[in-house]
Amino acid sequence: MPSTNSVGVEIPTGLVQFPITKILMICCVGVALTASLFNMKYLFLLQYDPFIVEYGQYWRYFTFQLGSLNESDVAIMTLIWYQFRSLERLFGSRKYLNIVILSWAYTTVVIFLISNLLNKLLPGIWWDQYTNGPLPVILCLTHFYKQYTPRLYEFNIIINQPFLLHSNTIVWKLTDQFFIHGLLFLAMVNQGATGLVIGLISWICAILMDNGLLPGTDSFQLAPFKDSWNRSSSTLNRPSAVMTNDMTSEDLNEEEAEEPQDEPQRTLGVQFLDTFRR
Amino acid sequence: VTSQYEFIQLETLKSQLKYEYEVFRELSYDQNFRNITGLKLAYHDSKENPNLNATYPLPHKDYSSWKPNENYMMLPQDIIDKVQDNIWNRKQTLFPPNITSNLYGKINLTDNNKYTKIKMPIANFFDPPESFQDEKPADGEHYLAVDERGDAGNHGELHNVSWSYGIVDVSIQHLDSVENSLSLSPASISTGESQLGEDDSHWKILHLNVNFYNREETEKHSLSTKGIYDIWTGRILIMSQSAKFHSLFAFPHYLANTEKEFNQVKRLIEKYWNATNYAESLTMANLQHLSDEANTKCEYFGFLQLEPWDQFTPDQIRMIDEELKWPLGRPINRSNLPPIRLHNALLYSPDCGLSLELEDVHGPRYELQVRTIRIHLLLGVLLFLGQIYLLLCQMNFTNTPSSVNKISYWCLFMMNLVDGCLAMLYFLASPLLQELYLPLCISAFACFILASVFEIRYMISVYASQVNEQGVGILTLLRGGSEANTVVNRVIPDEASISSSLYGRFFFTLIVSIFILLSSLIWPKEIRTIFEYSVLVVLNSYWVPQICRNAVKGSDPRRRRQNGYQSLQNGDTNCIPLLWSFIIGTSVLRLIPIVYVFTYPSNVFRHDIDVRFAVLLSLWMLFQLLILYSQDLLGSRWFLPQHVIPDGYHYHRPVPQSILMEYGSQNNCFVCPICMVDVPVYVEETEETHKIDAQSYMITPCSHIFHTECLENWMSYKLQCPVCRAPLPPL
Amino acid sequence: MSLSETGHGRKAVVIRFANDTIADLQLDITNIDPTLVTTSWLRRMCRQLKPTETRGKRLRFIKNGRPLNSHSDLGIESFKDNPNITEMYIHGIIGAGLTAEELINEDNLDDDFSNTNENGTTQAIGFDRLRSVGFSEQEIDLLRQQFLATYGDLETMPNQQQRDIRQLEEQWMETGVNDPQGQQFNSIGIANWKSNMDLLIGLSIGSLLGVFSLLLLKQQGLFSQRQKMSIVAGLIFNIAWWIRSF
Amino acid sequence: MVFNIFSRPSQQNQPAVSFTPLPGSFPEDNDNTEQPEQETILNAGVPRILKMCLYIPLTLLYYLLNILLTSVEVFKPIGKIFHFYTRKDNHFSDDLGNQFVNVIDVLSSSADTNEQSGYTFDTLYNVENGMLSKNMIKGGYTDILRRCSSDGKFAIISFFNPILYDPFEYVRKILTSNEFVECVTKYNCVVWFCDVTTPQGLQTANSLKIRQFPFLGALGPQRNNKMKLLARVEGQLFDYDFSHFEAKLASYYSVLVEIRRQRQYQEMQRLLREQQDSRYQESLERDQERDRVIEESQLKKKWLAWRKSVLVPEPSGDGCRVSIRLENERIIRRFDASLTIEEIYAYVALYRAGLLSDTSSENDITQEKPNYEYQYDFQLYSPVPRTRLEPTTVIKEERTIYPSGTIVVEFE
Repeated sequence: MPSTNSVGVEIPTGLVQFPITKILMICCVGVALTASLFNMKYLFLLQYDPFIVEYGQYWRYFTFQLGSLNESDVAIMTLIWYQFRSLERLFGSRKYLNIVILSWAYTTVVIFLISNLLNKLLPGIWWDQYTNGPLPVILCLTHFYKQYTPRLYEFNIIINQPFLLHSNTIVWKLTDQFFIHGLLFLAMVNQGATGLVIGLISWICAILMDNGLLPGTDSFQLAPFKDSWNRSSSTLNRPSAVMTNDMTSEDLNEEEAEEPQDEPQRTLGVQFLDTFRR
Repeated sequence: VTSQYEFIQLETLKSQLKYEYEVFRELSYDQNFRNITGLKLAYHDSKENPNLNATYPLPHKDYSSWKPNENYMMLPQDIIDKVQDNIWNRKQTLFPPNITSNLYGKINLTDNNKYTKIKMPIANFFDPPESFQDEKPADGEHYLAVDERGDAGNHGELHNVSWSYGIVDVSIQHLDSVENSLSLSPASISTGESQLGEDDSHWKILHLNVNFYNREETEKHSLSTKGIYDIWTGRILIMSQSAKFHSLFAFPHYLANTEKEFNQVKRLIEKYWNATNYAESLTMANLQHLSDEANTKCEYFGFLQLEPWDQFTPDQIRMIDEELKWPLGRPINRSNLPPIRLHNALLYSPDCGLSLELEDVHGPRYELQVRTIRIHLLLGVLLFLGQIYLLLCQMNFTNTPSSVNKISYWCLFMMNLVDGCLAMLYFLASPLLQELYLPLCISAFACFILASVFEIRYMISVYASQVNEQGVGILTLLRGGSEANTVVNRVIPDEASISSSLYGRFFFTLIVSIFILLSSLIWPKEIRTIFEYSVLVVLNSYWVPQICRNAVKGSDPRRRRQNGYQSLQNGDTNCIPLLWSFIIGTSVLRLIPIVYVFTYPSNVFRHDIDVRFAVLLSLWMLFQLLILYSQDLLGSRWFLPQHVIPDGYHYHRPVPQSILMEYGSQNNCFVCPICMVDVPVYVEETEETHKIDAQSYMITPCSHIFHTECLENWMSYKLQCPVCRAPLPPL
Repeated sequence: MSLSETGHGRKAVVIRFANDTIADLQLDITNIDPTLVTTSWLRRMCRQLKPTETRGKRLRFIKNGRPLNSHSDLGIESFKDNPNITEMYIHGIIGAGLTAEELINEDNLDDDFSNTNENGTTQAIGFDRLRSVGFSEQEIDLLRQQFLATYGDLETMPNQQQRDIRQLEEQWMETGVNDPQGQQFNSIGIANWKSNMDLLIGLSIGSLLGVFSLLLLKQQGLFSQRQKMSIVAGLIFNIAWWIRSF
Repeated sequence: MVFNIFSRPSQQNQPAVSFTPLPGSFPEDNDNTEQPEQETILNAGVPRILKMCLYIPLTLLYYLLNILLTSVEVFKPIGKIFHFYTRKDNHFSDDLGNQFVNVIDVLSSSADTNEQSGYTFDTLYNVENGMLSKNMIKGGYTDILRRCSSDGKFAIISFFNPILYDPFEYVRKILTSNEFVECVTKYNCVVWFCDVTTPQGLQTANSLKIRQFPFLGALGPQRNNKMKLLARVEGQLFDYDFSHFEAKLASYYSVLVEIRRQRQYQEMQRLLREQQDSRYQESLERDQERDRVIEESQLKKKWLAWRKSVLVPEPSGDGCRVSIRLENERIIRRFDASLTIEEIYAYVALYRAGLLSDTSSENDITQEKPNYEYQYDFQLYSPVPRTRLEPTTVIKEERTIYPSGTIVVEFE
């Protein structure tokens, strides 16, 4: 096996060369933080009853996905965005950005149509509650994730002696993507029943997008991202005298971490104070 | 309750209040007050006989009927007429139900002792026990002597208002929703809104704090009262409450125009009485408070009339109220909400015979006020972030010992002091305003990082590089520093000990300055303003120490630096160490808040406007910047007379014969340890060395000889002698 | 016994050996034609004048940090016509033993060794150059780690594009007299831009996000070591604030 | 019901306590009997309380988890609907070889040619007749590594990502460029392609820490026969010229040559050793052969002696009369009809060995049968209808020689 000894099964850590993921994570946390700072969290609230019916604030359809209201949502979403850096690697930064914007647009329009249709045509049912936060966009991307990243390994969890069931063991088959599945399930359940419904809708939306019914996955290139912003250092024409194997900064971090401490090992407390003193 | 005496005191107060409550319950619209403390006498009675004692029953008083004239009310007739005619309005228009706000305005005294003073007795059981033995408080009551009341100013405010024009600030809180902070009955109204505001649309109980004082703030009167607010007509009646004036029971009579209104208000008072369990929940603190109020203050009636909000429909108003209380994005336009404004208002004191009129009293709704404060705080945070960025650039610019050496420690210290104080103020203020907890946290955090993390780190490096300098400060400069400076090489403390000492010093000065700052708020106005102005001027002259530092360090004018001696003074080690962006940026960032406070009329801190001082301060800052610029342009010592400039340590001087002998080098050359090349030296005694120019070599205090370039290069790294590591005086 | 005693105008090349037990070797080249003075000439003179110390051992020469080989120019002409310098110092290194036939073509041994790393493999830069001078492998690694520890985080200065460590080493070795921005290398840790930015980022994340930043800490590779420390500091600040608000 | 669940484990260890000691076991000495009593009194109080207060929360937790698990179990079938993702995976399970071929087909479908060189992907990399087909190895990543580290060759890996905006960029710009072809031929590198959306592709990409696609990497063997990533080109190309990549290969080439030499040297050493071994082996076999032959001949002799002692003497009367024709002489002898033909074989063998005549060995009495199975080195045939005489058949049944007949001895 190649000398990079760690048989890294999961994708390279850190956010080097993953600009879109970095921006998304920062926005996810930053927007929620500034909204609560300015006490404007209600901008992301979407309820059919008071706002759309009485006040007709249709702009809420555009904002309800931008920020999430409760903090546990922010945490889960940030972790999911971090896990989706493999998508950015697959799509390439610019296409990934376009896909995110496209899926945001499609899910907003679809939810807008469905909710208005439902509430206007069938006066009986009243779909009042909506999710807040980027759940639809994320579930849209989940479809792409599951479609294009294969499963590397599977393992079974066997639980025995559940007294309610007649069969004495339960077998769970999990793949290497179980962490992301867990997070997604948590994100959906966190928003209650509407979370599941909207999740399903956006998932179907993604499937349509993927096989062309909703056009644009390849042609939509409006996002302002220029590829040269994320040019990997390996394509730069550096003078050939440079050493053989150029070290991306991420490796440096790793090197730094493993670098043997030649001076006597500073205790944790001293290290902690040194970050401020020196 | 700590002693038997106090127990009895409390019990008698409770029983008296309960009795009066019973009496109040029997009252009907057309009945006069009977035996309620403070309400026994009407104005007419005392007018006839000014020193009539308030006893019940007065022989010829008609207790069976009630008319709104001076025979029954405690108000003189012209006050009653003025209130009925031009203060309170009758017709029902639209008024905001929720008027929690802080109003500011002007107040002027109409007349001082035109009216007779109604005598109000204070029950004896309020007085504290003279000696330990007596068990029972005395009964009966006593009157404050008239003169006592007249010149009682020295130990309280129980005197007439001696100024005619002043400022008033009224803070209105609704009692139903807010926890009852009145010291009288601490029990919080747990029953919530519905119970008290049962006919919510008509009557509301308020709690008001009215403070009025003259412009010079020498004489201050404060009033914390209950009030009832008639939403239909916008009338607010407030009456002060104390041991000698149980005004709670007088609300229905003085406020109601009709029988129905009387009963509604009466029911409201009863509900309030039961909800707060008024009598039972009294404590010694309340008793003490009531007796202090009675002894030191006048009792006041307040008749306030709000301005109607008739440009809104009722449900719009309700939506506005809901949105302000619990923002959900309903489409109200916050910016053009009218402020709460008192159309006109009158204060009358029955027992001091005072009447004052309030004019142009207005203020934004409480939530709007909080919103503006929040925005100001967050702009403040932006300023701090800007300051952090500039500081980081500056730190990055001067990253060698020699350039850090040129930064003046005190300049940073003053900046650090201001930031530290701000951090502490934010830290202390954060629990005060519950809604603004988060912005205050963030600004305290930003301030704290700026002050205690980055500035201190920078000061540590500055201090570390300057620690081995002998006292070559501005003082030696001014004294014409000619005396030979002895070489004292103290041991150079390492950075860890420096940092701990600096942190200690930083927190100490911080606590002291915070203490002074907070205590200054209580000082009378003119002392406070003088203190404030002087502090501001001092703290804003932080470039002065830098100017002195430049002068001490001495740097060549820019012209010479650019074209001339580039080879000799390598790099830009010899110009002003501060980045120009840092200098201008910091000055602007630190001036903006001060100018805002001094010039913007309706600023958040209610600071009075003094444009002159603001202009003066900015001119002073500009002056400092000009000097700095001139130093950069014309060399840092242009303004010092020639003889004053200490020549510092002369590196280029002839080599004494003794050193030559000691090192025994032939034809008086030394090997320069840095570049291993021979250094011809100038020695007085031997002639042939005379043609060697002394500038080409340097001799250190520890008598080691180097080439000029080599040593200067080395000194830009470290101010230590390369051979024996003795500290070197700067160039 | 510097040259100046033997009267004015004399020029000498002084060979100073690494181990100071051997005295400096003074070669008077006043009247020797500059083109003659080459590395091989120096080596021959050393062998003649110091037979005992140099017999059978490898001889290498260094002039201000650069190893000399057969065709490197010693700058004799400029040295000769510069009035006020009378001596030029060259460091001589007596290396390991050599077999007879290697001794004979020692000069081109220098050449192929030094020039092998000129043309064939890329010209070794940074501390690798020291390998040609006879530094052992661990010494070079130790030097590199030491250099990385002190100036390692210099390379991500705001205005500099990401430069790799060997360029920095090269520049550090070159910083003799003429490096204008010599200041870059003795920067004080406190004033370094990257460390300050790490501190700022870490503190703000730690204190604004509180416990969630712990979760972020768990993801490897997201933060550098210094950022992790400052996140913990921010967290302590956050917890202190929460306690105070009780 | 709860109690019995919990009591079940506790019951198990109860019987041990009241377990009747086995007969003959050591009598429990009395001191440890009192000691437990004290303990029981002491620990009866404390752990009982502890057990009680721990008891309730644990049971609650147990129930909760159980309900949770069973509910998840109930909802399991819903998970089935996501199976259409896994359906896509199954057909990847086929072996890495034709995964490689699939990638080649997809890449060659791009059919855009490089401007300067005029090559298309297909002309170069077609599995059968592509120019560089000999440089390609059909197989997985591990095969490539093994092959390259053993042969000491560069391995050039290219990752193909179908869902990029321009997936064939590297094909157009690098893979079909002149420099690349020269480089591959010059350094005789192994070329390998892989699609990222396959499990193996993803795993390799992760282990090479690739951060952008498409990717072109060069791996070179190291001394400790691991492969090191020498040069990498990832993400979109702007003005990248291939010479940098080649320079890195060149700079590593000397090391490669050295490694190859080392490998050949090792190979040579191995061959040398092998030859030595084989020579040693042969010599070993030869002398084994020799002593086996010697040993065998003794065995044979012993067997024949034994066989002679066991030989049935010639029956006087009615036996079957047989004339045996050897190369140059004839023997006529009678055999007992009930014996097997093996008797005739033995007789002929003894006769040829000349043992029949000497009677000296008559007297060694009971010669036990050496455990050696004698192989007759000749065959007996009956000429008229030419049939081979099986030693195992009984003489009586062999029509051709019973009651009389002739036998021909043929030597193989």
